[in-house]
Amino acid sequence: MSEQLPPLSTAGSVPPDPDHPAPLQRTGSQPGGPAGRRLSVPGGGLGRDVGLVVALAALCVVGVATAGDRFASVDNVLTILRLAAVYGVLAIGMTFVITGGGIDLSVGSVLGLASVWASTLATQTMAEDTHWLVMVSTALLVGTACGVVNGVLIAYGRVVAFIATLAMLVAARGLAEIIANRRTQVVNVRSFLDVFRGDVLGVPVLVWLFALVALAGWFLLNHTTFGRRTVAVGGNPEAARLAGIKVQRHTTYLYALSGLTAGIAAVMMLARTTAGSSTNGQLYELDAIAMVVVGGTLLAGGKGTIVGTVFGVLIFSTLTNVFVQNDLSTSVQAIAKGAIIVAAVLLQQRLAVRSRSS
Amino acid sequence: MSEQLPPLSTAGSVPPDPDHPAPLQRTGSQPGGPAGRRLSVPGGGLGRDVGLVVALAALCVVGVATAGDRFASVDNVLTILRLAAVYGVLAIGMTFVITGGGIDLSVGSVLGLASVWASTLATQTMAEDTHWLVMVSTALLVGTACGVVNGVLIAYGRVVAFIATLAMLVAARGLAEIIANRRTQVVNVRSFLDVFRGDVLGVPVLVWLFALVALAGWFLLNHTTFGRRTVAVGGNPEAARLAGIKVQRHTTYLYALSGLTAGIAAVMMLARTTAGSSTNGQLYELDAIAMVVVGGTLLAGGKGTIVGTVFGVLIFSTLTNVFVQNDLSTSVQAIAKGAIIVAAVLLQQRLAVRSRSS
Amino acid sequence: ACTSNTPEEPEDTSSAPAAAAGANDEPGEPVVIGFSAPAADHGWMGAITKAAQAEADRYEDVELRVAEGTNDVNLQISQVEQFINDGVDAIVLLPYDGAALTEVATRAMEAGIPVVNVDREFSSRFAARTTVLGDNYGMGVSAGTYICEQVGKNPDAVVAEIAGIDSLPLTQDRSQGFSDALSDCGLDVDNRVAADFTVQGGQAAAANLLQAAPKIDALWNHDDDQGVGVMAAISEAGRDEFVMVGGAGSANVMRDIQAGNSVLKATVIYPSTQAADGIRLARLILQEKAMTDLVEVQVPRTVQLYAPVVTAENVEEYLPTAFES
Amino acid sequence: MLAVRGIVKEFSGVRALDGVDLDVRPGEVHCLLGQNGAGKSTLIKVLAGAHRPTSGTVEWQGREVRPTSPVDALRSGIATMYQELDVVGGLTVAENVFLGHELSRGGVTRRRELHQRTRELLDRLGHNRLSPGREVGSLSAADQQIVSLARALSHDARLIVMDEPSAVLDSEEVGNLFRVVRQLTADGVAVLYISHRLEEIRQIGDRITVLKDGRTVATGLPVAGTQTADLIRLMTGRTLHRAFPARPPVPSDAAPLLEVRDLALRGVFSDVSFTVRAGEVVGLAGLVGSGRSEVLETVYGARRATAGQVLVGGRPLRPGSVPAAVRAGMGLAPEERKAQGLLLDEPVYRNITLSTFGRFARGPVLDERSERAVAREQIQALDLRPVDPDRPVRTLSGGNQQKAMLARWLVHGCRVLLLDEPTRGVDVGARAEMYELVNSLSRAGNAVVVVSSEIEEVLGLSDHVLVLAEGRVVHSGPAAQIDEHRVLDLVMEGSAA
Ligand SMILES: Nc1ncnc2c1ncn2[C@@H]1O[C@H](COP(=O)(O)OP(=O)(O)OP(=O)(O)O)[C@@H](O)[C@H]1O
Ligand SMILES: Nc1ncnc2c1ncn2[C@@H]1O[C@H](COP(=O)(O)OP(=O)(O)OP(=O)(O)O)[C@@H](O)[C@H]1O
Ligand SMILES: O[C@@H]1[C@@H](O)[C@H](O)OC[C@H]1O
Ligand SMILES: [Mg+2]
Ligand SMILES: [Mg+2]
Repeated sequence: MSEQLPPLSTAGSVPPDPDHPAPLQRTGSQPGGPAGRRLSVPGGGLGRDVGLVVALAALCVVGVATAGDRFASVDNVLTILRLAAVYGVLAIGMTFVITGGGIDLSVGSVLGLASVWASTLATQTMAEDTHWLVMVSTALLVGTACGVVNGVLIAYGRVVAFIATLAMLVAARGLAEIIANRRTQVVNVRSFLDVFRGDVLGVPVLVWLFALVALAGWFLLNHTTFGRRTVAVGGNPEAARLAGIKVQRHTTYLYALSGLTAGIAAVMMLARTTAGSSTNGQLYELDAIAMVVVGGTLLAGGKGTIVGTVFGVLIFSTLTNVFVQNDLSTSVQAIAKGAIIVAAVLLQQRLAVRSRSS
Repeated sequence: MSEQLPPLSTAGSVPPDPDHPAPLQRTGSQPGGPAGRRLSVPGGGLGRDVGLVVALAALCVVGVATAGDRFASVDNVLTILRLAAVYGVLAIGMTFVITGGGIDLSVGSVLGLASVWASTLATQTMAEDTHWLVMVSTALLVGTACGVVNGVLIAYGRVVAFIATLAMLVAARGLAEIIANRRTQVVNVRSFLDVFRGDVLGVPVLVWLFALVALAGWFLLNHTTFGRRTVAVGGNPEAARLAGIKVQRHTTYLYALSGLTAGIAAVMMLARTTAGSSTNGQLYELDAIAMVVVGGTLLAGGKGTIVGTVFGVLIFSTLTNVFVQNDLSTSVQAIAKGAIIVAAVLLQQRLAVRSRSS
Repeated sequence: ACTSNTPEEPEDTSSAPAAAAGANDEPGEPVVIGFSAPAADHGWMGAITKAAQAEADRYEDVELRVAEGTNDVNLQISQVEQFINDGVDAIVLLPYDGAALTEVATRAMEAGIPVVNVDREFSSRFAARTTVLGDNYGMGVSAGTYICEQVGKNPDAVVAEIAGIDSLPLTQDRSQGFSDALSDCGLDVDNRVAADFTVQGGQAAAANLLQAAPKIDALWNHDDDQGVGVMAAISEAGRDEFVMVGGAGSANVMRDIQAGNSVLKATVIYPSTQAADGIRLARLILQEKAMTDLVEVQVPRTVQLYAPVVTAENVEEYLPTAFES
Repeated sequence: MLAVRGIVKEFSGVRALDGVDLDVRPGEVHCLLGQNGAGKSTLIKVLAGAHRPTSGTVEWQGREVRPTSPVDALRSGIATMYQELDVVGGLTVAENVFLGHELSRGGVTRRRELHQRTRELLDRLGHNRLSPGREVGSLSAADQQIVSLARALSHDARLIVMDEPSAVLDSEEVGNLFRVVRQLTADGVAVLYISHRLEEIRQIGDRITVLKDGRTVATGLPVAGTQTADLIRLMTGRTLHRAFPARPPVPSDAAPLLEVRDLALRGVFSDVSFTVRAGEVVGLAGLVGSGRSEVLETVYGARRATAGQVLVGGRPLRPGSVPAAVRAGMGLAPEERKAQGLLLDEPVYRNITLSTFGRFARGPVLDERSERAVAREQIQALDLRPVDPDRPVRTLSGGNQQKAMLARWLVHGCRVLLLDEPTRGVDVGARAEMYELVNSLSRAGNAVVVVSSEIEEVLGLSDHVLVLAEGRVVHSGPAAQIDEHRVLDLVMEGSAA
C-alpha cells in the first residue's frame, strides 16, 4: 500500500455542474436499500402534482359534460369552495401532523366540541352581548387545548398517535354532548354572523379563510424553520434529535396546530350552520386524512405538500358536487367515491413515477 | 504481514457460555431510537401481559364494587362475552393484518355488507327453504372477496393500506345499502337461528365461535409457517422479500384473512341481531384496532399477540358493561372510555418496561 | 310550535291514493322539486326517501331531484345551495339537524324558492313555507300514556326506555313527552339507554339494559328498526316479564303485535310518509292549489302529524301503510 | 482540550461504558479503536450530549461540562457525524446541513444565504457537484455521508467526532475525506476518528485510544510507534494477523455454477457477463455508485433485468423472481444488513431459518425444535456468538449479524453466494473470520461473488475480478494479475469516459 495518497478529488472525473445532477440518480426509494420500504415521491416541482391536476381536470370535464352550465357557473364554483372550506382547513392541519410522522383521528370530534363550546357560550351569556371575538377565541382555545393534550400524550407519554387521538375522538364527542346538553345551540350573535357569513369581493369569507389558512400553511411548511423541522421530525426523528431539535416539543406543537385548525374549522362550521352541535364534524377525520394522502403527503411522514392537499380537498368536493348534479343515489356515490379514491392514488403514483423518470 | 492465519476463533477471548448471554444487551427500544414511533414490547413470556391482566382485574373490581352480584353473575359474564364475541373475531383478523405491517379500516363495513348479502339471500329465496349453510357461505365468501380486493390493491397496486381500506369502507357501505334496498333484512331462516343463537354446554354458540377463532388465530400466528411469514413481512418486508418470501402474495392473504373474519363476524352479527343491515358493524374498525393495540400488538408491524388481543377485547367489553351497570350516560361513558384507553396503554407500557428490566 | 297530542288536522298521512283529493291530482304546470334528507341508514329513513320518490313518480308534472342521504350538515347545506343555484321550483328538506339547515333554507326562501320542512324543525319560521311535523313530544306522551294504562296501578313498576340517537333534539322531545306522561300516573323512567336507530345499536343497548335491570315492567323503544335488535336481545336473555311499546310503526312490529306472542304489545306511529306529504304540498304550493278538505285557499303553514298508538285491537287498520323495515 | 475521565454509561442495568478515559489535543486526529460493541458509539453519544453518562466527568477546554442535550454540545463546539446515517431524506442538501441551526430571520428561512453557505462548505469538501437544493433522499449513501460531514463542518466546531465515516465511502472518497481532515487539523481543529480499517488509521491518525468491553485499555498511543499486531491484541485480547487466506487454484474442469450473460438494468448497468465455477470466488470492484449492488440484486432476481440471462447450474433462471433464485440455490447477503437482511427483534434462530422454516414444518405446522437444532449447528460451525439461538438478533455485534446472514444460506444449502460488502462495519477480528469463511465456503465447492469497497479486500479474496465503472465492466481478469493502483486507474478512466 502506498503511504501517501494522491490528492484525490472527483473534479477530474465528473464535470462539476451544480445545476445538473448526475444523470444516474438514486431516487427517494433507494435501490432495495433501507428505503425500499417507503414509497418514493419524486423530488419536487410540478411533477408530483401532475396526477392531481389530471384528476381534477377529468372531474371538471365530467361535470361540464353531464351538467353543463349548471356545473360551470360561478355560483356552483363558490358552492364547491364553500363545501371545501371546512374540510380544507382541517386538512391543512392534518398535513402537518402527517408530515411530522403522526396522525390525528380526533379533528372531527374536536371540531364538534369547539363548535358547541363556543356556541353555548354565545347562547348562554345572553345573545347580543357576546362579542364575536369571544366566540372565536373560545373555539380556537378549545381546539388548541385538545391538540396539546394529544401532543403531550403522544410525545411525552409515548402513546401511539392512532390510539391517543382515537381516545380523544371518543372523549371529545362525549364532552361535547354534555356541554350541549344534547341540544343544538343556535348562534344568535349578530356580529359573528355578519363577519363570517359575509362576502369580500364577491367571495365568501369562509373561502377567504380557507385560502388564508392554506397560504399560511404553505409558507409555514416550506419557508420556515418550523416547517423544515416538521419534515425532519417526520422523516428521521432520531436524526432530528441528534441535530438538536426538541422532537417531543415539536411533536406537541404539531398536534396543537392541528387542534388549532380544528378550532378554526369549528368557527367556520358555526358560521355555515349558525348552530353548534356535538355531531358537527363527525367522520371528518377520515375525509381529511384521505384528502391529505391523495394529495401526495406520505402517510409514513417526512414528506408533505400543502399544494397537494389543496388539490386533494378540491377533488373531493368537486366529486361530491358532480354526484349531486347527476342525481346519483348515495349508495352509488359511495361506491364511486371508493373507486375514485383508489384511482386517484394509483394515477398520482403512476404519473409521478413517469414524470420522475422522464 | 504474515502469510498464513491460524485457525481463527474468538474462543480465547470470551468464555463461551450458552446459558448466560453476555450481560450487555440491547433492548427492544433502541438507544433513544426513533422516539416513540415504535413502542417496544419485550421479548415474550407473561411480562408483556401483566399490564393487561392488571387492567382487566381493576375493571372487575370496580364492577363488583359498584354493581355487586349483578356484575359477578354467570349471566352477566355471558353478556360480556357475547358482546365481546363479534368484536373479538374482527380483532383476531386485525391482529394478523397489523402484525403484517398493515391496517384494515374496512372490517366494519365489510361486516355490514356480508350480513346484508347473506340475509337478503335468505329472505329473498323464500325463507324456510334456505339452508343455513348457504347463508354462512355467502357471508364468508363476500367477506373474503372484499379482503382479497383490499389485499391486491395494497400488495400489487401499492396503494397505502390506510387509503385502500378506507375506500373499501366507503364502497362496501354503499353496496350494502343498494343490496339491502334500504331495508333491514330480517332473518327468517329458522335453522340458522337455531344453530347460531343456541347454547352448547351452557355457553352461547357465539362465544364458542369467538373462542375457536381466537384459538385458531393463536395457533396460526405462533405455530405455523403462515404466522412466521406474517411476522417477517411486518417486521422487515425487504428482508422477507430477499429471503425468498412472496411478500405481495402473503400480504394479500392477510387482508383476505381479515375479510374472512369480517365474514364470520357478520354471521355472528346476523345471529345476534336476527337482521342484516347496511349499518351493521359501523365504526367497529376503530374499536377492533384499539383492542388489538391495547393488547400489545405493534401498530408498526412485526410483533403481534393473540392473547393480548383477547385481553384487549375483554377489557373493552367489560368496560362497557361496567358503565351500563352503573347507568352512566353515553356521554360520560365516552369520556371515561377515552381516558381508560389511554390509561390502559400507559399502564401496559410502564409495566412491560418494568417486567423487562427486572 | 304546537306539540299537542291531539289531532290538529287530519291531513291524511296514509299514501292511499283514495285519500287524495280529486281535482288536485289533475296535471298542472310542470315543477322541479329538490329533495334532501339524512342518510337512509335505517328502515324509517329508507322508507321516507322511497315514499317521496314514489309520490313524485305518481305525478307526471313533478320532476324530483334527489340529493339524498348525508348526516353531514356541511354537505347537506351544500346540496341545498346547489338546488338554489340550479333554480329548482321548490325544496323539500328533511334536515339532519334542523337548526343547522335553517340559514340555507332561509336563503332559498329569500331566493323565491318555497321550502317544505319535514320532520326535524327549523329554528326560524322564515325558513319554510310549510312544515310537516312529526309529533315527537306527542309520541313520547302516547307511549307513556299507554304504559300508564298497562302498569300504572303499580306505583313501584319499573319502566325502561331505549332512546334513539341521543344527540338529536327529536330524541330529547320524545323522552320529555314520555316522562311527562309517566309522571301523570306517578311513574318515572328507571333505566334509560340510548342506541342509534340501528339494529346493532338496539341489540347492544338492550342487552346491556336487560343486564342492568333484572326485572322490568314496561319498556319503550323509540324506534322499531333498532327494535329488531332489541327483540333479539330480549329473546337472547329469555325475558318476557314486561310489556314493550315500539316507536315509528314498522310492518314487522305490527305483525308481531298482531301475532301477540311476544312482549311487543303496541307501537306509536311516526309516519314515514312525511316526506311524501312534503312533495305533495310543495306541488300544491307551486301550482297554487289548496288542500281540498280545508276551507283554506292556501296550504297551511304547519301540518303536524298524529302519533296514534297501535295495539292488537287496531293493528289491521294500520298494517297496510306501515313501512317494511 | 478534551479530557474524559471514568465515564460509565448504563442502559437499564446494562453497562455499555465501564470507565473510559481519553484526552484529545487541539489539531490532532485521535483514533478510537475497538471491536464491535466495545462502546465507541456510546462514548461519542455521551460527548455529543445524546446520552447522559451514569458517572464520570468530561472536561472541555479547561472547564468541566455536562452536555445534557445535543444542542449544548454543538454550542460548545463539539460536532458529531453519527454512525447510522443521520440525514433526513425529505430535506434538501442545504436544509440538512443547517438542520437544527437553521439560517432564518424570525423563523423564516433565508434560502439564498442558506444555499450560498452550503455551496461554500461543499466546495471546501471538493463536492461542488452536489447541488444545495437537491433532495437528500435521492443521493447515494456516500453523498449522504458528505452531507453529514458538511453539517459537522457548518458548526465551526473545535472538535469533530466521526463515527465510521468511511464505512460507506470508496477509496477515492476516503482520500477526499482525509484531505478535509488534514485541512481541519491544520487549523487547529481536533478530530476524533472511529474506523475498523486499520490502514486508514495509519494514514490519517496521530494518536490512538483503544476500547474493550466499555473500558479504555490503552490511550494516547502514537500511531507511528505502534505495531498493528499490538493494536489487534489490545482490541481483541489475542494475536491475529491481518491477511487473506491463500487461495488454491480452481480446478479448470470445475463446473460453472453461475453464469451471467449480457445482463443489463436500464439506466444503471449494461453488458455484464461473468461465470463463477464451483470453488471460485469472483469479486466486483468499483466506486460507490458504480452499480455493483444492482448487479448482485439483479442476478438474484430482486430487480428485473432489462436484458440478459442468469443461469444457475446451466439452467436459466426466471427473471425478476427471488423465490426462483433461492430455489435454484442462490443466496444474497445484502449490503444493508439491518435494513435488508434481518428481523432485528426476532431471535437468531428464526433469522437463520428465515428462508427454510417451511422445510422443517409438518404441513403448515412449524417444528421449532428442529429449527433450533439446525440453527445451533450453524452457530457452532460459524462460531457465532453468543451461542444462544433465542437472543434477538439486534443484540448481536455487526460481525455476528453477518454470520447469521450467511448461516441462513448455509442451512438452505446454497451453492451460489452473493455477498455485498460482507465486512462493512465489522471489526478486525470478525473480519478475519469472515475472510476465512469465504475461503472455506468456496473450497467446499460453492460459487461466491463478493462486492467490497475495499479494493484490497476484493483482490485478496477473489480468484477473478471484475471492475465496474458507471455501470460498465471496464476490466475482467484473474485477481493475481492486477493490483490496487491499476484498479483505481481503471475506475477513474471508466468514470471519466
Ligand atoms: N440504548 C441502549 N440500551 C442498551 N444497550 C445499549 C444501548 N446502546 C448501546 N448499547 C450496548 O452498548 C454496547 C456498546 O455499543 P456501541 O454501539 O457503543 O459499540 P461500538 O463500539 O460503536 O460498536 P460498532 O463497532 O459495532 O459500532 C453494545 O453492547 C450495545 O449493545
Ligand atoms: N431506482 C433507481 N433509479 C435510478 N437509478 C438508480 C436506482 N437505484 C440505483 N440507481 C443508480 O445506480 C447506480 C449504482 O447504485 P449503487 O450505489 O447501489 O452501486 P454500488 O456500486 O453497489 O455502490 P454502493 O457501494 O453504494 O452500494 C447509482 O448511480 C445509483 O444512483
Ligand atoms: O329514525 C327515525 C328518525 O330519524 C325520525 O326523525 O323519526 C323517526 C325515527 O324512527
Ligand atoms: Mg458504533
Ligand atoms: Mg453497493
